[in-house]
Amino acid sequence: MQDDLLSEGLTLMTLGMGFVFVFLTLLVLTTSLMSWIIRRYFPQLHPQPQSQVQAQPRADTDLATPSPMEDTTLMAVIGAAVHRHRKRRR
Amino acid sequence: MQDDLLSEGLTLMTLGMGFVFVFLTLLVLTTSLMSWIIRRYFPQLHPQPQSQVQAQPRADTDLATPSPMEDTTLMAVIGAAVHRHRKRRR
Amino acid sequence: MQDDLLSEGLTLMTLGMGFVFVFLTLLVLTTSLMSWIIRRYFPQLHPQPQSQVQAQPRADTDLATPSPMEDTTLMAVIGAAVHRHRKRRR
Amino acid sequence: MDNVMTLWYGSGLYNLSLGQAVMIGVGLLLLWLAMVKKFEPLLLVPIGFGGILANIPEAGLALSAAEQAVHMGTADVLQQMAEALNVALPSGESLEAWRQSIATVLEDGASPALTRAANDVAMDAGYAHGMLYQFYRVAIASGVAPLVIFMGVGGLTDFGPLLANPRTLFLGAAAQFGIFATLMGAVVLTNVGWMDFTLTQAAAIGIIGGADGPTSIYVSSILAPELLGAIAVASYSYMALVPLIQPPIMRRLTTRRERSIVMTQLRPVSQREKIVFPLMLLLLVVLFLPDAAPLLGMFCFGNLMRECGVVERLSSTSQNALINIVTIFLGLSVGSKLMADRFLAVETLGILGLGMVAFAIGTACGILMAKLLNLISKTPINPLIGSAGVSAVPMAARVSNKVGLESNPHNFLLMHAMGPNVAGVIGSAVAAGVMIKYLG
Amino acid sequence: MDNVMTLWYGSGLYNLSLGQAVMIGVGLLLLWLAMVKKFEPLLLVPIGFGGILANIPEAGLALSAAEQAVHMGTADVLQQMAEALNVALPSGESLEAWRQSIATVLEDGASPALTRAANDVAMDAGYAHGMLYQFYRVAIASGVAPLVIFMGVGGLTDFGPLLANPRTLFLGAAAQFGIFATLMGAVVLTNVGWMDFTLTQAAAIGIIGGADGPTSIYVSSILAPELLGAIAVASYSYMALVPLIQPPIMRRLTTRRERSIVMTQLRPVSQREKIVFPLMLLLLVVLFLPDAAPLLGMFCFGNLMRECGVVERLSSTSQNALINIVTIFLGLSVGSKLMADRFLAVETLGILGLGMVAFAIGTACGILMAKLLNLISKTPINPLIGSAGVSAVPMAARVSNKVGLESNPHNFLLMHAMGPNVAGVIGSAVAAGVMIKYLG
Amino acid sequence: MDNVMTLWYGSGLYNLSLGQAVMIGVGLLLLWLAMVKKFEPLLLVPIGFGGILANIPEAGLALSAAEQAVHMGTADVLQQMAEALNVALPSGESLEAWRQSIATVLEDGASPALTRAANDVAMDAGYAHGMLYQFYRVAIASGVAPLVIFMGVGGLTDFGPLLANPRTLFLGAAAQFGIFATLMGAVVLTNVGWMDFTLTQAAAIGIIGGADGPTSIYVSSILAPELLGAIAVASYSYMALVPLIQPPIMRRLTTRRERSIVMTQLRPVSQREKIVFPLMLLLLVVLFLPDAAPLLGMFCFGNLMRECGVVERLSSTSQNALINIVTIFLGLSVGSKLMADRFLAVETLGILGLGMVAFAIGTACGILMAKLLNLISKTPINPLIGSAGVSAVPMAARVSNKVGLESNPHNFLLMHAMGPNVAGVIGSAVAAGVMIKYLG
Ligand code: NA
Ligand code: NA
Ligand code: NA
Repeated sequence: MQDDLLSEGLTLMTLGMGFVFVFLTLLVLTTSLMSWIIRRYFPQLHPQPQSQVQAQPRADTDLATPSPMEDTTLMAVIGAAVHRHRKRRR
Repeated sequence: MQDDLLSEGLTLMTLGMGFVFVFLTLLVLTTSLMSWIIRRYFPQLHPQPQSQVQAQPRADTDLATPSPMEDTTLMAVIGAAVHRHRKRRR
Repeated sequence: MQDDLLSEGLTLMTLGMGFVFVFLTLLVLTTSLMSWIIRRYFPQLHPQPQSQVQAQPRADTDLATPSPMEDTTLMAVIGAAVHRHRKRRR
Repeated sequence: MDNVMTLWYGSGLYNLSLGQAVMIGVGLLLLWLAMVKKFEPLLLVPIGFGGILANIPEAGLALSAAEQAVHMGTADVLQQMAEALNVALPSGESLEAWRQSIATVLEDGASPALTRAANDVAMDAGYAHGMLYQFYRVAIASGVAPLVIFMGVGGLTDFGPLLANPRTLFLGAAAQFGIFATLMGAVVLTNVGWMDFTLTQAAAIGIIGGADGPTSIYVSSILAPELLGAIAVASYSYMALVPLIQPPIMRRLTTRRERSIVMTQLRPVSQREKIVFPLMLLLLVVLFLPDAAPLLGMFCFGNLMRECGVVERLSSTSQNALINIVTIFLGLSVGSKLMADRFLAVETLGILGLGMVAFAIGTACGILMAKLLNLISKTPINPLIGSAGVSAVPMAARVSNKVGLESNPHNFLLMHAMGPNVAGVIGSAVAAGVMIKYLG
Repeated sequence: MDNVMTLWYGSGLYNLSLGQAVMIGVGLLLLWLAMVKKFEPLLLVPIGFGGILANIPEAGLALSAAEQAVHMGTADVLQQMAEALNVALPSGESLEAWRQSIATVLEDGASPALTRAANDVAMDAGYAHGMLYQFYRVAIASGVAPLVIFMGVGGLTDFGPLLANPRTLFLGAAAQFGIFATLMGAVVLTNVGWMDFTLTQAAAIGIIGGADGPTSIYVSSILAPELLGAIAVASYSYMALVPLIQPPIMRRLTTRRERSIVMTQLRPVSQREKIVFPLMLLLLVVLFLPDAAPLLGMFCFGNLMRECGVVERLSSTSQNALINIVTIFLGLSVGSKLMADRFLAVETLGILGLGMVAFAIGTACGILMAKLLNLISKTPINPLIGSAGVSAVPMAARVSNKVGLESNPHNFLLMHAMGPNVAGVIGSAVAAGVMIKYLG
Repeated sequence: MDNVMTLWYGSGLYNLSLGQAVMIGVGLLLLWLAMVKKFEPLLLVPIGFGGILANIPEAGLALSAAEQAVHMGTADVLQQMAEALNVALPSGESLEAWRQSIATVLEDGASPALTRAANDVAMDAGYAHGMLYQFYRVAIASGVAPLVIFMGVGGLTDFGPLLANPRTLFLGAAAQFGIFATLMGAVVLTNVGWMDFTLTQAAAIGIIGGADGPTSIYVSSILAPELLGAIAVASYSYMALVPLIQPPIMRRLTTRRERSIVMTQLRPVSQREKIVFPLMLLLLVVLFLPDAAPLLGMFCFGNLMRECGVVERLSSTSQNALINIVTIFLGLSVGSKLMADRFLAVETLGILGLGMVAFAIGTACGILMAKLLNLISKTPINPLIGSAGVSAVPMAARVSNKVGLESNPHNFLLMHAMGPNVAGVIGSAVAAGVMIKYLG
């Protein structure tokens, strides 16, 4: 029984580690292929220069053209909050 | 059987469309009456001039007199966020 | 039966009120002891001067050193909101 | 033509009972109090609206599938349900009598297994749980919503003034006498024969005197769910009436000189004390009153998240998005208990009356305790802050401040009154724990 | 080696059916429409992604424990399940035939008690409810998610333009003819023999013509859950196509002169009118159409919270955090209904086709009604705002504005079109109530 | 007087067992680590607090109704429960023995139907599910909370660095050897006779080596719920200890020259690549490892919402309000598994020890793999970024950066280390999928 456990553990280890490597190798290959295809055939005119600073400009763009119903409330709340905040700071 | 389905469909169409019209007609009547009563007997001194821009002033007023417990945290979070944001922009 | 109810009610009142007092007395004692120990043996160098204004500085400090992953999105959203808000106000 | 009549027979106008019409009026009244009179609008707007929804004829929004089947099912469905519930339906009687006898069994608390069987039958016959019924099950019957709100309240609470002056805890203790006096009031009303409350119901009614919405709802969801609607409405209404109820009592029980007492400036309280306090309170609960653990546990948890300074994200959400979401559903769920046939009973009047008395007694006891403390201690306490011991945070503390300013326009009692104010929250939760211990 | 084969036999590649591959393609198509073509991305991104997840072979994310056990269980498990469901398994037949007969019973709606028993057996055998199945149960089967979204929509709705010009309610009423015409379309298709819809299914399909996502989902979750995936996809896709579908119809049905009509400036509407309106609408629902109470009740509640000005906290959360959270889970749950074996049927094509027709007819009727009003009334109405009566807020109103500007570049119809636009929301909810009354 | 004694016999002090006292101490220790030592406070504050709540004597916050009835019920209730569970209660034995035998049946997993029957009996006798038990059922037993958190984590993840240098995925793969080494460690400890783990439990313990909180909780909720408390505590504690555990190993396994390797600047990555990547990863999961679909599916969904740029509303909520709400309840629910009688076992020590080993081995393997890649490829990789492959985002990447700066103060490795760091998240989820495939 105990040795069974040991051998089952070994099997699971081999298999699991093997599968992790196979899967991630596949991912490396498909990712590289995908990047190559996109950079070759579907380049963007203005790629974003750095990956970390990217959240901000996108959010900017996104919020710059919202449907009018969606953002008025948020704007109102934040606007009022900022307004009061400034007053208080003075 | 099939003709039953057809006639049931027709009934449902007539009835449904009829009811929608009756209901909305009622709504037109009661709304007009309500507006008339309010404008006649309960006028507000400063009606809001335009309906779209209205979300903002109301939010302003509302946030201008909150109970002290409610808004300090929100203010603190937004305040700090705005503060950091400005610094970063410089 | 009815008198039972009355006597049970009286018991519950005595007991409940008694327990509330015992518990809160205990709380007064332990709180005083705790405060004494902390002020005596673990004093903070810069105690916060007033309890109400305290939410804000703490939030400030806390947000001043967040993990980079956590706050970029929030910052972006608020930043963009503030930005648009100012524009609109002009 | 038959079809048009179906619409008419299924319309609200055809089916509206007098009770439902009255309750819709009550719902509109609550909305008016909330919107125009600013009575605790965060709760009374959802409660009032939920109350209207619960009384829409034929919609059954506040009923379980089984209850709807009982009210509207055919003879066949009724027989199946009776079978599922082990109820004998005398064959000679009318359909209405059948409905009555099944409804009685369902309401008087069939066992969970039988209730489930009845719901199974009803769902199989095409009925579904009403929307408000589902909200009630998830938010209140589970006990979760009041506890989550209490967590948020913990996050909104600053124990600084209490820590600077721990004696004010005694004021919070004394004001809880309102709870037990109300309990006795309910018992006496029953003894006299005017009302018919059990001891358990009396205890649930008493908690109104705690002036603490979530505590009231939590306790009555455990001890007397059938009275929850009236208790919650009374609780929030009277909290809103604090500025009217308290000042006359405060003025009658104090001299002008007492009202002018200037209290010593509160010492600054370190963050360490504020972090240790909720943990210490929790340990006392662990050691002495495990039955208060859900309420005070969540309260302390919310406060610890606020004070510890390392989980600002969580604390902020618990005080904003989370508490708001839960408040919406809690309010609608409470509204589901404003159904005409359950709310419109003479007991509701008793509850409303007793609640008013509870507030008055709690206010008085807080003030008298402050005067007693002045007798046995040197550091003076302005007795006006005693009334804040009923909790009703932060309204009661503001009332203390306002009445104090009348006598001495430079004497700001607000921060001093915050101590007994939050002590009152702890006191009611302790009283609630004792009630649940004995009767739960 | 056996173990490696286990991995292979359990892999998606080995088990992928053609239908699943197609549906994964459909999911990607929906994502493309949402992300690149900006088709209602808030809903179509979660729906598309959920659709892919639901079609992952062997993962069973959209299946209950019992359904998974039926698809993958051993003979032993199947026998236990058959016993729990009272299904006779002919001993001579293949395992596949057994699966088939049990699956049929489960899908065709075994009673709640039997379904529970089957799930018990499956869980005892180690199966668990799939993730998407759980989302669906909590969000849609309970009816809660569409209602909560409707509450948020109420909070985002401004009834000002409607109150300034109540006649536009007639436009919103007329445009609902799209709903009933579609219903008739589905009935006719069945009569001709091309499709096979019941009256109930036809009604659920018709609601697509209401151009209102949450209403469509709510109605089909009650009337025809088996078609919910197709109906929701059609509903949101066509709402996004409004700028393409409507303009040609609008131009064909109006003269240049009609399109140039300048409407009189809307009068200012007081806050009081805005507060009373949702309550008045609710009372009409109470009196005349209790079956629309969940939908219109929550809608009015959200709007009242917005307008009353005393619960800004709750209103803001219901329009932001709450509606966003619910939208995520609603979308994924709808995606769970895009499973290949249920979605890839000729009926889906019928639904997509009928949905398109519904929008066209609704648009036309709104315009024609506006022309009719012009005949019988003095105050002129630009017929272009009639098309906004289909709802699809605020897209349809913007389309009215845009087409109006083509004829007269100084004629801004947007605010005028918002009246029929929100009237269309009310109109579809009323139509939904009638459908549920008769067929629910 | 009897009543006073009731209070005393029901108090925590009278009933506190040594184990509970110890566990309350453990809870305080976790809070101290979180608040003072800043060990993953977002999780350890709720876990620690939940741990205290779970060990309050007599409160039964972490117990189901049935479990409470077993611990506190009368002989009569016990007999009913035994009947419901088909347990024979030998008539000669003590009440304590009866409790023991029923408790054993309940804990060892009675079938769902029997458990429900037992809960029915308990509820009928007045017991209710404890608060933490309910949180656990909804948040963890359903599997939902870790998945929703994973969705939020996906939204917080930037795959840019990984896409710029896909080879770093190999580092993330290698570091997962910590998982399987730990599994073997647990198996060997059992073989030697020091502990007693099943293969399933060993696998759940191994996942600690993945350094990924939600993944650990998700896997152990499926494979070994009885160990969930210890596994989650170990997982989050060691993630916080990464800055202490990793540097010595990193220094020992690398030469100064290797640590000074300057890596080539990462190329800019287009938004299109970032949008396609999560979809591509999802398709690979669909094709090769359906069992990882819940985890990686939600992760990819969160990331797609972030990158696609059209659902900013939803993405923002999933990264803020939603993840915060779920974190609070996930933490409290994990705390419910810190009950003394289950946590205070020698196995917990084994788990804590093995977890430490897992992190060390994972770190080492990541570094060695980086050195191997340097042997077979021209583009140089600084082996210090290999240690980031254990995930523990973003702590491990910061450690790589910091150790790198020691050797070359101008060599910023942070962005390079983010590649293996997020690869480690994918790697552990894949490993989790394999475990669930074989043992789930
Ligand atoms: Na109180
Ligand atoms: Na519509
Ligand atoms: Na990992």
